[in-house]
Amino acid sequence: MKAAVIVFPGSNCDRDLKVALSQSMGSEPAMVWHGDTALPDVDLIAVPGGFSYGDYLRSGSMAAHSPIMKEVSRFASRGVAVLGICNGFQVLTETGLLPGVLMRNRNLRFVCRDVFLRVEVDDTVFSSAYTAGQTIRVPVAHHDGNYFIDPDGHAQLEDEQRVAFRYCDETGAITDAANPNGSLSNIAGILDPTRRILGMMPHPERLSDPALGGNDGRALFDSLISALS
Amino acid sequence: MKALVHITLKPGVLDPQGKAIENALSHFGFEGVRDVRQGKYIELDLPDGDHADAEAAVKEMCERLLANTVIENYRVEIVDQT
Amino acid sequence: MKALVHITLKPGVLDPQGKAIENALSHFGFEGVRDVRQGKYIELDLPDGDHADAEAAVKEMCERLLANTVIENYRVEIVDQT
Amino acid sequence: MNDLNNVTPELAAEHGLTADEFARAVEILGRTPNLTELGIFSVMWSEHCSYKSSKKWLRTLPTEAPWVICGPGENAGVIDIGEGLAAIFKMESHNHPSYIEPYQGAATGVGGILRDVFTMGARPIANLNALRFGSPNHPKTRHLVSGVVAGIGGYGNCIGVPTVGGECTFHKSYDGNILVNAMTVGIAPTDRIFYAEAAGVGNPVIYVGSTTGRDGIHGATMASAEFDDQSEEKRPTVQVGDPFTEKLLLEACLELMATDTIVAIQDMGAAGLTSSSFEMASRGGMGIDIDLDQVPMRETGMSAYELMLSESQERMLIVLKAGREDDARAIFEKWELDFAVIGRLTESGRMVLTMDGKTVADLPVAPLADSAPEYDRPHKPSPARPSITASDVAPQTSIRESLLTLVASPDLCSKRWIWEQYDHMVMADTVVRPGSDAAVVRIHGSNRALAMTTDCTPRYVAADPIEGGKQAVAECWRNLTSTGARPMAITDCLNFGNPERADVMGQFVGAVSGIGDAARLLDFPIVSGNVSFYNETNGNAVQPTPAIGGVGLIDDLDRITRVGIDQPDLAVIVIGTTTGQLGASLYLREIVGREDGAPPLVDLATERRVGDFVRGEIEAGRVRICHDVSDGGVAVTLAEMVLAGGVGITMSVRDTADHGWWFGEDQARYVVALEQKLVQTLIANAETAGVPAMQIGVSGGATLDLGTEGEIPITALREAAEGWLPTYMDA
Ligand SMILES: Nc1ncnc2c1ncn2[C@@H]1O[C@H](COP(=O)(O)OP(=O)(O)O)[C@@H](O)[C@H]1O
Ligand SMILES: [Mg+2]
Repeated sequence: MKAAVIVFPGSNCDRDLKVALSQSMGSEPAMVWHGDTALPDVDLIAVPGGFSYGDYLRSGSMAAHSPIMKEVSRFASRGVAVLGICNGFQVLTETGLLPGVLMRNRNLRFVCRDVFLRVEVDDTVFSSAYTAGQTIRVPVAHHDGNYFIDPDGHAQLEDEQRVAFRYCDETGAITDAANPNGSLSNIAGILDPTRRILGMMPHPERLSDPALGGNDGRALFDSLISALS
Repeated sequence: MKALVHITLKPGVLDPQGKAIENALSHFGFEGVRDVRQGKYIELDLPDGDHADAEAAVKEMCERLLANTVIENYRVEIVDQT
Repeated sequence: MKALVHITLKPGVLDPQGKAIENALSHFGFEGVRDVRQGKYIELDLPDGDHADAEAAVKEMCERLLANTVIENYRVEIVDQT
Repeated sequence: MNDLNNVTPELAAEHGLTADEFARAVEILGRTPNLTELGIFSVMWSEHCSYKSSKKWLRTLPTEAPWVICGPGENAGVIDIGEGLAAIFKMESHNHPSYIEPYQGAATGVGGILRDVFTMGARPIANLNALRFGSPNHPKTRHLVSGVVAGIGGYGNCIGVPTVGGECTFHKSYDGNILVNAMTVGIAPTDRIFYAEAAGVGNPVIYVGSTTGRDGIHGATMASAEFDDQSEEKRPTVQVGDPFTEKLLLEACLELMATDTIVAIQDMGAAGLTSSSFEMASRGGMGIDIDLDQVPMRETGMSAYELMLSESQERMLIVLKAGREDDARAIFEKWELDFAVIGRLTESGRMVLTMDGKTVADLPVAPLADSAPEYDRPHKPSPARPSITASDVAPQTSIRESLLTLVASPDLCSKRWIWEQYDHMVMADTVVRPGSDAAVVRIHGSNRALAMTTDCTPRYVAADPIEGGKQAVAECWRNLTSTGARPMAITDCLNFGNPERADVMGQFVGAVSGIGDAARLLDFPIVSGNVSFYNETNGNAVQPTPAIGGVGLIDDLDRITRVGIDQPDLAVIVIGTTTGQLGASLYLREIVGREDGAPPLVDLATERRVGDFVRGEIEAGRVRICHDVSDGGVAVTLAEMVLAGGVGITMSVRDTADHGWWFGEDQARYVVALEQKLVQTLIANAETAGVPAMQIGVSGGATLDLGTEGEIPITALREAAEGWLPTYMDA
């Protein structure tokens, strides 16, 4: 598998994502600067977390208009897999590659902590190494992770089984107490209709190394390797 | 010349900040305040010129960057500098 | 009755958001836009009543909660519901 | 040039210069300074920049060790951590600005300390913060906590440096003067460390970063003046932080540092362009000609005075090798940052500022920078207080009740509400997260790590400045030791009241001597630091608060210890001597309602012996769980261990254990947990080392079973410990 990580001014999880990808891939992804207008030939494009352009105006809004995002859209339309994590998810919604919007957390505070996620689907390139219904532990770290979409859009997501992850408690129960940011229906990650674009607020790259206290994120990268190699 | 832009959430879109303000106000003892909605207010300086042209340009800025038209409405006003 | 509140940064206070918007606009080819300042625009519903009383109450809300008066100015308008 | 020559002694006094200082300025110049020059004198000679009241005492601190590469005097301290790497760190206060505008004050405090560290060539790897707020009942406290925490998070999260630790306590003495101390730790290759010493006549002086506005003019003098009720009126334009620009500045500077173009580099912190230019020039014995028209400005009509005194954030001053301007410019343009050649180095030894083609200031560098006033202020030792043990205080409630009250008290309760607003995991190297003794951050790409913590117990320093000063260093050393790290060096942030008062100055002198003694005996040199005086409103000073930030080295991440009891059947052992010191303890304050008595004595030789023993047992692999004993004594330590790991303890202590045993705050103690089969070895080693060690319980179950004192379910402990802060903040 060949991968590229997009770097915007203000990205700050680009290195973390590179390390996690390299660990699964056995080689390094290409780091592509936001001002570039061409992408190398890749199977996966990863949009990392951080505060692109300071997240001023709206999270992800300015990055969505970077020159490179036109290329990302073009590659995506050809079926190249796209993974957006945290700020990357926000960029993908602002770009229109994913529906809905990530609003300010309901308690208005930044939240950084481990959360539990229920893996909702395991038939995607991102999740084949998980089992649907499985509970995993991964951190979140965001200010604007409160997923919102209109009722029709929501119904469509659910009908098409495009909710990839939901916030849950340790036992897998989807409860309001387990929802760190007020997301509609505890949605933590969603897929596009082709199921080859995933946006998620939690950071699998931060728990892909036992030395950091957990390894549940690693299966996401392993899934990609087995699907795209 | 100045452009004044108001960006507000569309009706029906959840507004966590508005709701938090509403709660806080009632904590402070301000009763009866309801339906608090928080939006953005942006001022820009433009080179003097035709108002209609300027308005069209600023509307395009809103469409392309300033507003997320999936969830937000915008309103543009052009005024002469005071 | 509605209160419309504009909260803007005091002159001279750095506005990183405004600056970033300004840069982004010039990248998009909107030339000549300068001095972009971003503020907040808040709408509140109030029970109908005396405008002057309402204005005084909303000003108090601004002082105590809505605005950070160390760096922000505010402006309150009371309008009848449309 | 003297068109502004209406500078009078009164105007000088308004700038904070005493009559003597003004006379000295006139003497140095051989004439009356103009307004711009007066502004420069006033900030250069402010307490904040000149350390005029503290210098004499700071000189007594130990600053050297074989592993110290650069001690105090540069932007931050530098130590050798092996394998070609150096750790660079410093702590700094942003107290006054944070009281006036908590979000921006705290945010710019973080921004400032980050710049101090990356200006030396380091990539920042972690931030910490030591916070002191007023009484929770004070009407402003909640708003200040909320703003400060959001501001620290807002800046650190955006720039992408994890905030991994700190402290947060409350006391009424901080009602009108909160303390916000921020610390940054960075890592650089030992052969690429950058200093702020100007050299090379003709070399260009470069300004990079954000534009200059009228932000925080007089910020430095404000930090040196006591508050009064009018300060909210007089307040200058608040500085606003722009972490996004700082992120770009960080990356651009590191990129420039990888080339071979920099002669000297220095961030613009307090007193902005003035102190950065004077400090660079004076370190190198150079002069500088600056053309102020070249300074990138955010506002129109700025005067020379304003340009020199502005504290706009996210700016740096660089001396480049002549002819390399274009290489450097290209880097800053790529990162969309302002870049301007504003001056040249000269051999005149003078700072000559021009604007509109006219000379607006002409000052000799050395006398201003090096011959700043220095005072030996009168100081009075604090009165000694009697020691207090269990027999002097009747127990107020049961041990069980007291423990529940203590873990729910504002100072001891969990600070989760705070650290969950900080991204403490970004950079994916945080091995031990907040909520432990010291945080542990991996050195990227290796199996080694740095441990880091900040510590101070102000109520001890108030009770006895010397012992309190020693204790702050000892606790810091102990917290590092508790993770298995080898303590390496410290930075400090000395927060005190008005030094012109003999009692306050006495506290300062005492604390510095205690800190010095402890640092010497523990081989724990001070490599950087900061003094913040005038933390005082209407004559009410803060408790003396010399915050100590420590860094330790871990050679093997597989041998670190953690606080939490996470499995049953482990022996729980207390190491060190317990006599039941209750003076100035939290038990006394929170349960008995008294704030008196002598603090626990710190016997440094014992401290060292016990700590070295514990570290040895960790290195030998016998001890995997360890927590030092501090506030709240053994009982609170055990509660924290049970809470962190989720497994209970059954205590085997007899009913002779009184409230002094449970809650006394004797120093040099640790609680460790280890497999039962290893206990004998540990006890035997302890005996050989002359260190008391006693098994007090066994892990297991879902309660903290206090023996004859009853038991407490972990869930009840958790509710008490986790409940207070969120409940308080939501009220
Ligand atoms: N302001 C803060 N920011 C980040 N972490 C904090 C803060 N205050 C407290 N903590 C964390 O809470 C834990 C307990 O703090 P403290 O009681 O001061 O520890 P100790 O007694 O071991 O010095 C530590 O891990 C500390 O880093
Ligand atoms: Mg500790």
